[in-house]
Amino acid sequence: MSRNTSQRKMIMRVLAGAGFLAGIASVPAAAQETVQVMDKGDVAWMMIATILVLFMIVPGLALFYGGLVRTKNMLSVLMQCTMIAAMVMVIWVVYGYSMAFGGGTGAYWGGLGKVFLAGVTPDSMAATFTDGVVIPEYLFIAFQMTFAAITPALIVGAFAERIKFSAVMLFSALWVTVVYFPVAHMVWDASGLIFNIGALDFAGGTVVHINAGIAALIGALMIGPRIGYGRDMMAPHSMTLTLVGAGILWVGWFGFNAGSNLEANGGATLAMINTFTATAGAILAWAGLEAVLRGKASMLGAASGMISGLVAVTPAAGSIGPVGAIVLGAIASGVCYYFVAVVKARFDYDDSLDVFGIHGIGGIVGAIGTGIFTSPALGGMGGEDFSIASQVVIQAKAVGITVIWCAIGSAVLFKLVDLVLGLRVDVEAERLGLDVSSHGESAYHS
Amino acid sequence: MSRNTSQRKMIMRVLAGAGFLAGIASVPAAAQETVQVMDKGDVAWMMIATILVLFMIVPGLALFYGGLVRTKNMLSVLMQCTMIAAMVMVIWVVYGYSMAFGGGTGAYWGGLGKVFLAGVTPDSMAATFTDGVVIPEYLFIAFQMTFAAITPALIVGAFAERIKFSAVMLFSALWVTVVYFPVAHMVWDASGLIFNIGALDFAGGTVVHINAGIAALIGALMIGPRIGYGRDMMAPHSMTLTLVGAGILWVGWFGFNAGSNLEANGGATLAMINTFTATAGAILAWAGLEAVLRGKASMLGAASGMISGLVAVTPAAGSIGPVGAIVLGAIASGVCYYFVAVVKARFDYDDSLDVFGIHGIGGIVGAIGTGIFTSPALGGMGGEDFSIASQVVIQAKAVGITVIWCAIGSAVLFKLVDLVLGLRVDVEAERLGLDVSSHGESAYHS
Amino acid sequence: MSRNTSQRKMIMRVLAGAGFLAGIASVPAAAQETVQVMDKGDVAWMMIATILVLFMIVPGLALFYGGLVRTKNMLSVLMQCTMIAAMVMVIWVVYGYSMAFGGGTGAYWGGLGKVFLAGVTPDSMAATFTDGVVIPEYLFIAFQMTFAAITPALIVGAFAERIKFSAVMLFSALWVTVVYFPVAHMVWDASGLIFNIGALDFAGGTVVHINAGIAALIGALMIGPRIGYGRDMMAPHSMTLTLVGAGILWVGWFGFNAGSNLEANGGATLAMINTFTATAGAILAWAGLEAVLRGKASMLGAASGMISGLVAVTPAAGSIGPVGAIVLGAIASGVCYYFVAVVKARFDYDDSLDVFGIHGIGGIVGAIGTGIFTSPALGGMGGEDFSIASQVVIQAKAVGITVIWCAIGSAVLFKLVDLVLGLRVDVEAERLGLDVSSHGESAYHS
Amino acid sequence: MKYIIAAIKPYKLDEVRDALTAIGVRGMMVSEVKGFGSQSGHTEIYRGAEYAVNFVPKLKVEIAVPEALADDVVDAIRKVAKTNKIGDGKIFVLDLQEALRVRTGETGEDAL
Amino acid sequence: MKYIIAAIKPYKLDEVRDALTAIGVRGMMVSEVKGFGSQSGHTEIYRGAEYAVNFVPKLKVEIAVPEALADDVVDAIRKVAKTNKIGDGKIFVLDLQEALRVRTGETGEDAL
Amino acid sequence: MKYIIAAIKPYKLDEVRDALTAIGVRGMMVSEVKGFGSQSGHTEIYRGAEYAVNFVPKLKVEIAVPEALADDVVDAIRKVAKTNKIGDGKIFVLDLQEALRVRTGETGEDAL
Ligand SMILES: Nc1ncnc2c1ncn2[C@@H]1O[C@H](COP(=O)(O)OP(=O)(O)O)[C@@H](O)[C@H]1O
Ligand SMILES: Nc1ncnc2c1ncn2[C@@H]1O[C@H](COP(=O)(O)OP(=O)(O)O)[C@@H](O)[C@H]1O
Ligand SMILES: Nc1ncnc2c1ncn2[C@@H]1O[C@H](COP(=O)(O)OP(=O)(O)O)[C@@H](O)[C@H]1O
Repeated sequence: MSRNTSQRKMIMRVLAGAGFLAGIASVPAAAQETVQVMDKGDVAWMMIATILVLFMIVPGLALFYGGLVRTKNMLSVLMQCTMIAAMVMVIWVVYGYSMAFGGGTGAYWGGLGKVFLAGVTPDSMAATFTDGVVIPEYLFIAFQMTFAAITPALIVGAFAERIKFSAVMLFSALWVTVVYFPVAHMVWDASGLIFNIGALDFAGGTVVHINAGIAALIGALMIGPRIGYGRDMMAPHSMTLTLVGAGILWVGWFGFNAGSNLEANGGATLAMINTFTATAGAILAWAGLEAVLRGKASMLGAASGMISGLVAVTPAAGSIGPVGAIVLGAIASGVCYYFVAVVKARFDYDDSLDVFGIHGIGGIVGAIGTGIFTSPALGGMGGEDFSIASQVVIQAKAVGITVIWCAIGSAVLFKLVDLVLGLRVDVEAERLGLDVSSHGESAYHS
Repeated sequence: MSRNTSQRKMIMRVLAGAGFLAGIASVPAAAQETVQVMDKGDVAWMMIATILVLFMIVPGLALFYGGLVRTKNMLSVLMQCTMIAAMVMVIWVVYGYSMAFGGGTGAYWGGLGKVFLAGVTPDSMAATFTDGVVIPEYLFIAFQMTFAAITPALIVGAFAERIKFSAVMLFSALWVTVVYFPVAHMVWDASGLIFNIGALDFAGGTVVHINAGIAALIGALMIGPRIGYGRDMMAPHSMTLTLVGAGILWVGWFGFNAGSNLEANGGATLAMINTFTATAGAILAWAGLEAVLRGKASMLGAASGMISGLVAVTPAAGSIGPVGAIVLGAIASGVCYYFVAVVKARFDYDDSLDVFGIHGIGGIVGAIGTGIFTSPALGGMGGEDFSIASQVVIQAKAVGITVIWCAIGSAVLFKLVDLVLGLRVDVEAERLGLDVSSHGESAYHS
Repeated sequence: MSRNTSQRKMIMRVLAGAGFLAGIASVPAAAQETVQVMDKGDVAWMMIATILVLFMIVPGLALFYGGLVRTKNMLSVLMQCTMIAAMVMVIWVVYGYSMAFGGGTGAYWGGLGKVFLAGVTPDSMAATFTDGVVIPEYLFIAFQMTFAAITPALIVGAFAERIKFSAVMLFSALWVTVVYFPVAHMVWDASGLIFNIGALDFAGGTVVHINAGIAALIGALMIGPRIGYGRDMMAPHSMTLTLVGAGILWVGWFGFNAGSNLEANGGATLAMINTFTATAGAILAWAGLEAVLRGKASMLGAASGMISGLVAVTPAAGSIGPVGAIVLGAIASGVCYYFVAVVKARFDYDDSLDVFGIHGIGGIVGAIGTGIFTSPALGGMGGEDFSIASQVVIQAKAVGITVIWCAIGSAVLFKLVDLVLGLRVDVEAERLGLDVSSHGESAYHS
Repeated sequence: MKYIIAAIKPYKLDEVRDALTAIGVRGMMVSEVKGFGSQSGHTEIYRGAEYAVNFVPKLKVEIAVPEALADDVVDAIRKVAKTNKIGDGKIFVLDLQEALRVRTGETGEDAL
Repeated sequence: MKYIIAAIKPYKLDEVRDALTAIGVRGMMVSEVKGFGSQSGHTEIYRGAEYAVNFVPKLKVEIAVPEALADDVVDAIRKVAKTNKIGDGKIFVLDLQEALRVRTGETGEDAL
Repeated sequence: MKYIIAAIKPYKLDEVRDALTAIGVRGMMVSEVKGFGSQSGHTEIYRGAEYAVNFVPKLKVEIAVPEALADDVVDAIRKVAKTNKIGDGKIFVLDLQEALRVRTGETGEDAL
């Protein structure tokens, strides 16, 4: 069991990692021939990684977002995150897993072979990056389920404080079906379109963050700004909760990134240290820029930098080095800062919690940056023949496909939901706040 | 190490699981003969499972409950949860572990052979479900300690905002001694009364939830309602904290449920996925019912559904399938909703935070449901000869014994504590709030 | 893989543990000869332990401290914890790891052989306590990085609510360089000064807690009290957040203590159970003392006891027994209580959040207590020839060296920073609160 | 017209409101205040730091009423707010010169 | 001098402040109040427990003004705070006998 | 009788209370207000969004006093609240027509 992986093997692993589910369909067949080993250390690690991603959703993301809205809309945000996650978990079991990883060999989806998790038992195993090393398929299903559950919840930040609760639920159900499951298949399945162009996406930069960011932008544009946007005080009702949420997101993100390695080995620890250093670099960069440009470093800046860095390192975590990660994080953070504080102000849309500005922009910087910092010349794990130029082109293609698929899909779905249910609550309800008007509750009493 | 567990083995494992400590007493003897293997993957998993259950207590449960009380009683709830947990941990080391799992072969308790953890060293091993697979006994002790610590803390929700601090401490110390340790022995030890009737209780549905729920009901009845109950505004002071607490409970519950498998293998991953899907089903059910019946889905409803689902899947997690879990969660959630929103209002008691309505009722539905959904016809892991009818009868018996033992024990103890210390604070102290009157502090200042 | 560690081996392990990195430098050489085994169970455990220590910093420590300050300074505390952690992580990668564990054989530092983590790859392995058992070096680096990141963040409690943000950043950068890295090398490296006198410090009682406590005391003395100290109401703005932070610290501390074992085996589970029982004993002791002496047990008392117990058991976790841990925790808690509630009031300094009173005093009691409770006569894991008297002398020496090094270093650095930047904000800024004056934000809006 | 300001115990609010609407009062404003008076506060200790909390939480109720209703209002509050325990509160009556309802522009007693 | 007390809708505060400074008002105090009036509240349900929230959040604005400015102030608030929806608020005018600026010791209209 | 309303800097509350009890005041009400005046506020930025916070936190102290004590009260507050920095606050004196202590039914100056 002593390790002797060469750098060359490492980059191959990473490439394999991008489509780590490749092996599942063939497992039953392959099982006849090779010995499959399930290591309890891997199982222990992947269980905790799965739990960590749930922790990111409730209470992590819920608090990060919730703290940023006004008191009167707090519960609506918590509710949306919770309900979307629960709904997508049920959908995942019913047909989502099958659409993404059902064993079908189409370029766009995995077929319906595993609806209702047909045929999966506690003995079913799923392949990892390493030949012959497997983990229980239930565990793989659960781990991937948490990714599917968090992604639509990320989007809600774009139209917080004004969307109808029924609309957000219907949109999310449609969106995971039309956008998320196909893109997950395209990126991570061996038969998937984007996988086959050779894109690197270790832990879901395209599938999760760019996807969510683009849908958020479309949503913000189509739903329109909040009443009083740009005039009324709309400062975060609790920066404390936002920091708590951001901290939980950081903690949980190790499940995301180091968990995407599927095994508890040196590769996972590389993803882990990168998830530390990229984030640290990004925090310092955002706060540093503010200190220089505004004279004051803000806590929301530090938290925003934190998330930018985490987003950017997501696709890169398994293939870059820890010093490269500091630089990648810092760059992504700077770009997001510039976008959120300068560019956004020039346009007239209200992406209330900057989902596009941080997840979309940060995700794109991360995807491109992965093509750069994986280079061994920059301390990355790429092989000797790694070419930054050609990998960047591939990464850009992956981004392009995701953006187009997601933008069109999301626009159609928002329109559809608008026709069926209407997207916005009425003016009185928005003034009163969604907590009371949509849920009949208030967040705080004395 | 490749897995070849058949369904038949699975259900046997489950049955064994219900009394997973069966092996401990015989370990020293058995050690002579069979090879015992400690896998570091199991140790890693069980350590984290143990930590997760602590996380459920502080800050999980403390916040879930604390958010639901009025500001002036916030600290009293946090304090009760913290102090009960600390006290029970010490009691556990002194005589609790021995009473529950001390190696004695009585039907009701484990004797005093392991008071002060006599004879346990870092080399002592405890059996798991699988022959020859062991984990350090200190780990087993710590894991079970967290169960003992959280159970009496669950009860305090019933009489929050009016009980004397000294009374709650004395009651808890007596209650774990007279109710919890014996019931734990009865359910989980191979010599235990309930174990020997063949009841399935994977992670403590009877021992933890029904037990706590019944004690809570008795407590609420004997202590009487809060001043102003049914007239004054008693809305939760922070629904935000309640959701944070609920989210942490969900996250931590994987330690509870998947941890009860004692090994990091396919069985644990089944318990894990069920703990996701049952909860998701339950959240959707409660919120859905509210949406239909009241016109508005509430966040407290979603959180309440979350806990109902978690309670219901606790005994079932290791033996039902993930789709069955969705259904079980949804049913339990619906029943709890009906109880809390309709039935309870007809009676005149003040179970302030619905401990009985959620843990008691949810626990009973889960116990019975385990007898149903374990059936292979419903996707469960039961063997071919599994009979729903006969298993349900066994489950009902287990519930019955627990309810009777707990109800009588709790009633006597409440009476006793009332005579010795008095159960309630005086009217002025209750008006002023327990934080200032009992602890000399206020939760919030500016 | 069956365990047969004798008590004698255990204490040797502990001694080795105190300098657990001893092996790293020689690994490349040794690798030629002995077979190195990386167990995925260890990797899984150490990854989660590392994540848990991050969780202690944000949001754990940030909330524990943040809850204790006034509303107007909340964000400054959250910001300081976050920024210090991020900055130290970058410094760690750049030169910190090398200074502490760079392979150099000086008594005071590890040299510059590993600046920018030179030479470390995902295949590099670091030694554990057990011969031939290794973990990925990236993992060891990340684990130790979290220790380096939390220690300076602990100090900020001493001068909260009045320090300049730039000053705290500069001080922290200098302090880890001049104090933390050298002391870490001295205590944990095989060539280190304190290691070689035979001191027991399982998880960093000297390096982390005494170090932070002493720096805090110096800081509080040099910066002076807050405006209105002793006259104005300065009660915690949210005891709720303080308890949440304390709970997270407890949860995360298992990463600290059981993680310091570097392997997921019986030794880690001993450290785990001690981290439960010492803390439980300490909680009961502080609250009990308050109940007796003041008539009311306070929640802040319980939380303070919790931290005191955790601090005290840190050096001792791997070598004492669980009953001894209860006693050690209770004693440390009592001493800290006496110091904070009685002794401190006699002096005229403002250690705002009692960093010295809890981490400094608790750390010293723990260091000495480790020399006592490790004795097999008191249930500890020391060998038959363990002598309390001689070990206590060694422990006292270790404390003495740390105190002197840290006190001098800290005093010089505070003076330096005062000259360069000034330590305090001006009176108007302090009155207005650091959130608005230093960061341009407010923690709460409606 | 009169402008009546009353300090009451917080848990008496619902009763006071009911009593006032019963006699024809159609509007009021309520705010949380820290009251100082003969009723003593309490002490809080945070670790070593002891703080005397001299203020007691009260609600301040403000009601603009027509001249004719003023005495009834004072009586109604007095009856309902009274518990005979120290800290029951006080009622102050000021002269109100003009009142105006923003929505309609009504003035004087019509505005109340 | 007059002491003017107005209850307004919370989101109107910035407009009211601007309107008042425009006509020469140089100071005011604003506080959050629970308003009771013709505008009805809402119902909240927590599990089985239903609570009628009879009070509506309002802001109370207090302004001490010179005699000459009083009518303008009332007019300004009225114009800006009006939305023609129920609950727009009310304005009350009391007589102010004396005013003093702590910093300078100025009294009377100079102090406003 | 007089009804005195003062806006003060928050950290001056304890001193003001002590000064008032020293001259015989036996009750008061304190509430948190947002003050607007010559003292300027500050700016807060949240990511790209900049908000001018024009209001400054102040405490409003309300004291009903016997006629004879009114001037002393004004003087006492003035002395203690003064820091000579902008934003020290203001004191307003209104006429109080009637006062009543709920617990005892005492009226007039006895009620204060
Ligand atoms: N002179 C006063 N001016 C303003 N408010 C007062 C005055 N005296 C009392 N109050 C208010 O009335 C409340 C009750 O008064 P207190 O003296 O405590 O009780 P009691 O009226 O029963 O003697 C106080 O908390 C305070 O809010
Ligand atoms: N008599 C009154 N005394 C004091 N405040 C009042 C009075 N009547 C109304 N208010 C205040 O004015 C607000 C608006 O009054 P309301 O009756 O709801 O609407 P409208 O003025 O449009 O009829 C109330 O919420 C309350 O704060
Ligand atoms: N005309 C006014 N009406 C009501 N309150 C006022 C008025 N002018 C000032 N205040 C209150 O007094 C406080 C201090 O006033 P400000 O003009 O800032 O300082 P200064 O009195 O030192 O000139 C304000 O914040 C406000 O709360």
